[in-house]
Amino acid sequence: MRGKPIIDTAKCKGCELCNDVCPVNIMAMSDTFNKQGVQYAVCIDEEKCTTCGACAIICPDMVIKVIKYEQG
Amino acid sequence: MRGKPIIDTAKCKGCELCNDVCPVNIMAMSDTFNKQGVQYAVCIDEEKCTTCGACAIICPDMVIKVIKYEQG
Amino acid sequence: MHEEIIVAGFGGQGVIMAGKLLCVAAMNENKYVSHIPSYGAEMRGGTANCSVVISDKEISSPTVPKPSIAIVMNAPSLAKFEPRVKPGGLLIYNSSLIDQKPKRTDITTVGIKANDISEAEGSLRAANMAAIGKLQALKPEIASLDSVIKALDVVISARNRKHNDTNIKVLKKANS
Amino acid sequence: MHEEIIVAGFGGQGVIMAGKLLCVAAMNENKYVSHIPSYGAEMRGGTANCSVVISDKEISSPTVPKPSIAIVMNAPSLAKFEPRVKPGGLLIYNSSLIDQKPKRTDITTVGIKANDISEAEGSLRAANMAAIGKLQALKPEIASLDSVIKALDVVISARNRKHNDTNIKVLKKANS
Amino acid sequence: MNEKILMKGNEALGEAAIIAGCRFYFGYPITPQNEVPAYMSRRLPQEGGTFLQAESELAAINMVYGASAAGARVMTSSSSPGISLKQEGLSYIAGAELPCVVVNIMRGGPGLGNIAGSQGDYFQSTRGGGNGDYRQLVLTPATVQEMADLTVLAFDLADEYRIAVLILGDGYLGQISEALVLPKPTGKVFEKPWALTGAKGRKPNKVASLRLVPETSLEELNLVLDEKYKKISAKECRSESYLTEDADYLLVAYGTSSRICREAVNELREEGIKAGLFRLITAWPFPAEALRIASAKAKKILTVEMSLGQMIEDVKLSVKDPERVDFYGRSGGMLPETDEIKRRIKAYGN
Amino acid sequence: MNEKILMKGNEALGEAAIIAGCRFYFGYPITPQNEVPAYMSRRLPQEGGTFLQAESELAAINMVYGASAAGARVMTSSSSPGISLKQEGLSYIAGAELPCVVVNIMRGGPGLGNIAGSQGDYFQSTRGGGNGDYRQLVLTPATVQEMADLTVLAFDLADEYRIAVLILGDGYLGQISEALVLPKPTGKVFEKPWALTGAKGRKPNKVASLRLVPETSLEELNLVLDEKYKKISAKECRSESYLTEDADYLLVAYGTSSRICREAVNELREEGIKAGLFRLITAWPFPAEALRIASAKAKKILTVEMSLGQMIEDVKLSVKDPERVDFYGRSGGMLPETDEIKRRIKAYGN
Amino acid sequence: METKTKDFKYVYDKPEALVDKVTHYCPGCGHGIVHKLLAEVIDELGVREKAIIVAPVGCSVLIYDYMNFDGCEASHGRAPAVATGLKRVNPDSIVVAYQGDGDLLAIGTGEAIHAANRGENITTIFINNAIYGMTGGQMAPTTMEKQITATTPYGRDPMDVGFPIRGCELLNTLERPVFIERCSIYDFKNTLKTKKAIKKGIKNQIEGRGYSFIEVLSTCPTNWGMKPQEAANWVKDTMVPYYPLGNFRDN
Amino acid sequence: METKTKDFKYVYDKPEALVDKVTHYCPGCGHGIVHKLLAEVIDELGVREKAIIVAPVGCSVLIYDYMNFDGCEASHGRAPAVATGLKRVNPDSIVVAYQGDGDLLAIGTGEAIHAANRGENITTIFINNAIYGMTGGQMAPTTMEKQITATTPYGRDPMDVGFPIRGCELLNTLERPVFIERCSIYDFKNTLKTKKAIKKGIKNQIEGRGYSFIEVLSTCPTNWGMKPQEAANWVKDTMVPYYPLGNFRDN
Ligand SMILES: Cc1ncc(C[n+]2csc(CCOP(=O)(O)OP(=O)(O)O)c2C)c(N)n1
Ligand SMILES: Cc1ncc(C[n+]2csc(CCOP(=O)(O)OP(=O)(O)O)c2C)c(N)n1
Ligand code: SF4
Ligand code: SF4
Ligand code: SF4
Ligand code: SF4
Repeated sequence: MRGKPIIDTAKCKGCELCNDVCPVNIMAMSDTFNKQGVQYAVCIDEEKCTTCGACAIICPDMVIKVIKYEQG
Repeated sequence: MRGKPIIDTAKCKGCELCNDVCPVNIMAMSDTFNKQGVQYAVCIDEEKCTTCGACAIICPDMVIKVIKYEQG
Repeated sequence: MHEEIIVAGFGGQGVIMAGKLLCVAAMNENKYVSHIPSYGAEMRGGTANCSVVISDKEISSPTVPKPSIAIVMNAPSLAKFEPRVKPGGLLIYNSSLIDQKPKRTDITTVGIKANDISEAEGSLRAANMAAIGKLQALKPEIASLDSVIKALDVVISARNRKHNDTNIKVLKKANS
Repeated sequence: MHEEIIVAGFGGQGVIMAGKLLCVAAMNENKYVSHIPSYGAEMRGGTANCSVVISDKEISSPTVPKPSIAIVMNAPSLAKFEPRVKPGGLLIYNSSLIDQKPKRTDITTVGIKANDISEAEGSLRAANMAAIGKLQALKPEIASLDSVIKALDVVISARNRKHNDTNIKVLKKANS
Repeated sequence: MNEKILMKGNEALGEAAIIAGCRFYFGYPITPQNEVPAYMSRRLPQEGGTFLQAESELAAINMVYGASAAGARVMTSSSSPGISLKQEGLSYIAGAELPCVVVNIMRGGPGLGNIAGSQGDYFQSTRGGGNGDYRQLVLTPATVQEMADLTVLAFDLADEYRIAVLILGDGYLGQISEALVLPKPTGKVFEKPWALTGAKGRKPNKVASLRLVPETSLEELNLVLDEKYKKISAKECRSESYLTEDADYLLVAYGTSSRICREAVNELREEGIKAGLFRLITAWPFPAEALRIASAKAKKILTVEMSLGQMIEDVKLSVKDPERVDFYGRSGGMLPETDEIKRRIKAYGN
Repeated sequence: MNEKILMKGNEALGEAAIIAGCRFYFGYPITPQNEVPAYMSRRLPQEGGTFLQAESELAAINMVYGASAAGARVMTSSSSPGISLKQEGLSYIAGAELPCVVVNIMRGGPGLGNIAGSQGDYFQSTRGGGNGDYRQLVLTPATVQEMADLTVLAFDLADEYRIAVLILGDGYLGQISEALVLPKPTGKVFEKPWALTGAKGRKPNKVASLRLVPETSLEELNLVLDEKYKKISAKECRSESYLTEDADYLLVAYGTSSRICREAVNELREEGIKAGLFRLITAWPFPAEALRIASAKAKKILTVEMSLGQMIEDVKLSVKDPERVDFYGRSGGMLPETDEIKRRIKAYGN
Repeated sequence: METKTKDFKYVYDKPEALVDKVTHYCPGCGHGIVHKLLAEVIDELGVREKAIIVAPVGCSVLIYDYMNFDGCEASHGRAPAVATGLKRVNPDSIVVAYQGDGDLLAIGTGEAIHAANRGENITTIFINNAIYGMTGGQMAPTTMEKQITATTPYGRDPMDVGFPIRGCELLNTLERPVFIERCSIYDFKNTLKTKKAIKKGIKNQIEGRGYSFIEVLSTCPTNWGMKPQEAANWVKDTMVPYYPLGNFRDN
Repeated sequence: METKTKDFKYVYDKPEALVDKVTHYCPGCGHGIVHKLLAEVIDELGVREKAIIVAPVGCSVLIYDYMNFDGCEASHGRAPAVATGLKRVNPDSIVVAYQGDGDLLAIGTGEAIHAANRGENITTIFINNAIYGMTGGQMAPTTMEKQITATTPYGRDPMDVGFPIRGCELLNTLERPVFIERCSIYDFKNTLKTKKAIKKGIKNQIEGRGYSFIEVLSTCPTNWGMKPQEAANWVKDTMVPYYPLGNFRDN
């Protein structure tokens, strides 16, 4: 695992833009609702995350941070 | 005499534009003042008038009309 | 009969429309009605609500600082409006989305699984109808179910009228 | 001493400046002064005038509906202001440009060939000085000739101060 | 058809304008009156009329000026900040004596404020926020029915007096839906020989407020206007007196706050307190005479406004013994409360 | 140096602004105040300041807004129609509580009217022609000396109260030249911790009038403003009472018309008629208390305006027995006449 | 124009659309020339009885007093909006918005651009005299670099207040205008071209083709502090190089 | 941006210049993306303590609540004038005028053009979402042909109300702007380009080079009645062909 998105699900508005932008298709929407009443973004396969940051950059709501594990 | 400018001297503001525009240099300014207190345009040689209308068209104050005598 | 009603919920839950539905139904039974939407911030997001007054007499103030009836479709609305309901009043809450029970004991509180009922009838967007259906059952003097159903044709835009069958089903389901 | 003065003429005749000259001269002799130009139509052409008050006492109204002194530099100004002069007042008119004589007999009327005097001193633009010179001679209590001459340096812009020698000559000529 | 329909205030106003023969609307979006342009953009083309969204409120009011000069019945609508931008145009309209209807669905101020209903623009409307001596007729509806009825009236008044008629509502009135019986056209016809329709067979017409030469001509215009304003003041005051004859306590209000006052009066009466309500229907001309009568017996007069006190000046200027006049207002888009009104009235009792 | 110089009102005002530390001027040409921008364009660069001719009055007032938000002493000037265009901006300035000085050298209206001096914008200035509940301080000079002195005062008042101060002159005051002793800087220093100077070592500052959330916050702002306005009303009323103690007849006026009134008072006194003059120096706050005192013994109060009657409302609202208040006004840029004032006063005698 | 009488005809006569009175313009002012051209065109196209002149606020504020047809005042800069209102109500009328450079390119920038962009079926005559005439010679958006005016006493500094704005080029970015041309009245030949452009602009309107814009480089001898002929030369020598004459669009 | 901790670093972290709170924007609204880009750039250039954001009236009216630096409200359309005032007083501050299409190209046309023409040393971010968002979806000057909005219920008719106005092209006729670029946030790649353009715009200001204008083709899913991704696609498919992306000027 190189890294992963850290998702502040409470802030997610459920726009799904991160889902579409992810080059390895690991972003999806939850089945349940958050406090804002929407289905929020989840990462369904962190292993595949390339840490490209696309989801974070496209997210209009600063929901996603992306971390990269230090090599060694 | 082909024609001539007819000058409503009372209306003339003395801008001298007609003097400069006349191709045969027959427009000049009077020595005396009109009611508006300015030296007004006069035609100093009607014989030479080509009836080109330049003085009339350039006059900002509709002072000049130009007539052309009927041939015969 | 004089009821001062708040219908409140998320932006997309159709609470403004639900209020209008009550108005048209009652108006056609010759009652006086008024409806003010919260038009809130000049921007998107957040909650929506409307203030409805239905009365036998001419309506003076159309504002509803203290509702005799509140319909709350989500948790934030419950939090906001429960305290305002007049003692002896009625609170209908959408128990599909609201986990906590209302706390007040000096008013009648009725939960209804509005989303569940709506979904059961095949629509994700008719939860408001469930709430109205319930209200009609509890306060039939506002308007008859028949009037409410007839009002659907006035209140729902032509484009969405195709959903009226479902709407009616949900209304009736919650009403019974 | 309290004089209410109108100076009037064509736009280019320097009547506004003439009024200012009187003001500065009198102010420097510790009189109260006020000067209002006619700023007429928000556009070009036509006549100009200014209302000047010079007084030993503080000036209340700076307007001059009925001048005690009028200086008129052209015919239209004579027509306009002659009737307004206070009985017993003074009217100075530019007889270089005005052919008709003033008609009133209850005021003092004085003609001065302002343009001629100016031209004689080598300038086409100092007719206003001739009028002021005449006024000073007739009403020395307004300000001394010396004060008027000193005021020239304040009132005339740096660019035009080179003409002041001529101005002074015209002033003196008309004054004598 | 006398059928009742449920209609929003803003839309009732729009439909009423069409009923009154208005075929030209120029406006710029602003909450809480957006339903007016939206409605007009849908309906006017159906009626062969013209809806045009202007690039700004300034452009809108000047399009109104042009359309009115051409002889049309024309309307614009906006809300507080947008109305501020129209002040120069309104002053020109007054000077050129052009008829038009201008709707202000007031919101909280000053500045951007918020979009809740307010009555903070009373001064601006009744005293003229633009330059110079002028007045405009100000109608103050209190119900959706009046939003419609007064709109029809507004067009007739505008044409009759060649004046801008303001419909001064608050955000709540724009947004509220109530039962409405659509008004009927009045059928009145107004000749407009001054309109700019082309100088065919007549001298050229000129529409302008500039009065440069002779020096006195602007004063002449001012006096003509003043005469007109006096005539309007004499003839067009409108108000409603509710339970005022025997009122010990008189409430004075207009628009949405007047409805809250009416509620308070009803409740006070139930408690045996003789309260009454004087409600403006025209804010200018201010119905001073009617108020003097309505307030004759009142021990106290409580002015209730959705502002920090503007109409109160007209109340004081109108009544005898202005010391009787008191004030209760809420601002920033807040509404006065029935209970607080009752509390105040009861406090006078002692 | 206490030397007297002959100076035009508009230029005296400009120089006084520079003396008061104003280094930013934004404006747009309009007669009869064109000498102000012309003067500032020449002088400000000499003082290291900025003169900028804006593309319009709207731009100008919003540049003033920005410059004030940045902490500067800033001024704009215009005349009636241009001031109408600034109404939205002034409402925003009130809401954001920004200090600035705004000069209105009034001309004849309504509309384009003409360029002669007038007092037709009294309502607009004192009641706010923009949207919402707000006030602005209004100073009314009557001489060139006051054009200068009140300008210096205006900048201090603006900073002290974070408010727009209007200098309300008429065209005659702009154009008149009189002897002037240049005022001295007051040396007062005002901290502006709210100014937008960059969030270095502090929390970000925000300058705004929008109050959306929570619902009550705009009302809070309104109440804060109201408090401020009350304080100003209590502390900043200014007026001059001339021979009022024993006056049977009181004239009330401001600006150029007050000078004509003073003349009339002098002449009436010479004839043994006890006339007096109450002259406003602030139009808002209106010096009601001082007027009440000055008018105590008056049988008649004659309001004299270069308008068809605006200040008269404040006079009536202030004095006891407002039936005593009468009106004489000229409009369209015309001046009241001493003789007519005297005639009226004498007519009361019978 | 050729009115016949017994033994002579008029080569140049007063157009019917012009009122016979002395204007308030300064001697040699370009406004007078353009007024006359407009009146001639209105006559020649026979639309005097349908024409409405919308006057700006500027020296030409009284143009409606000189035109022998209907006229309408507009507040400063808003002539395009007023013209829009007039035209939309009576599409058959011929509406001419006559504006100065302060009016059209400073305070009225928005209205000018949006009326052009909507393609209102009107004709705009834009008098560019590089200064505010009426108010006594302040900087206009079109004032030339280094030009001294009442509000640029040290000369217009483009690094402070920008370069002069070119109206034709600005409007030429929009889709709807059908005719955009810059001309001048600095000499006889160009004056005739100006008349031709105005005629085209009015013709377009008669034919319902849409928005026409004619910019006329004009003179303000008074505020430029020049004699009229000097002013004309200044147009040619100083303005024309920056404001190129010619047609920008003729659809 | 690469904040190190014990065993990982942030590839993407919240910029300091952004306030950590939930915005009022609708789900998927382009404003949120651009806000973030701006905040990143402000951080990266180290000018947070000098920056002033001038908010428009439009959906982004509260942008000053989301930016962790000084902020100023402007009345509708007047942000360029307010920014001018701010900048002229404190030339060291970094002033960003953020405006919507109604704000900048309708009511504020004049202020936008004149601030650009003066070459004010400010940065303008122009959000073109082809509609009035805040007021509920009325026609904007940039609304596409045939687009249905609250005030064009029958679709925008260019023969009645004109074609959409192109902001970059309009300003590109002026001399003083140093940087004019149109970009978009409809996908990841373009979002990065947008950030680069904003960065260039702020850098120009830091270096005192003058006026920069960055137009961002953005989305208004709510008023377009589309899901956010559909809206992004609509930008690409409908807007970009009419509003070509790219740099217009980089002096
Ligand atoms: C709202 C408003 N602002 C300013 C003015 C003052 N004003 C009158 S004409 C004018 C500009 C004149 O210049 P321009 O448009 O170039 O026309 P010109 O006089 O040169 O023909 C100005 C600023 C006004 N009357 N109204
Ligand atoms: C003077 C004025 N006019 C109108 C409004 C109403 N208004 C608020 S935002 C807005 C337009 C918003 O559109 P845009 O600038 O495109 O920004 P968006 O909301 O799409 O981001 C309007 C017309 C106002 N607040 N003030
Ligand atoms: S982009 Fe952001 S707001 Fe949208 S779904 Fe993903 S995390 Fe949620
Ligand atoms: S052009 Fe006309 S106004 Fe000028 S000098 Fe000749 S006749 Fe006189
Ligand atoms: S000031 Fe200039 S534009 Fe105006 S009339 Fe005189 S010369 Fe013509
Ligand atoms: S209305 Fe449109 S622009 Fe406004 S927040 Fe919602 S999506 Fe964004």
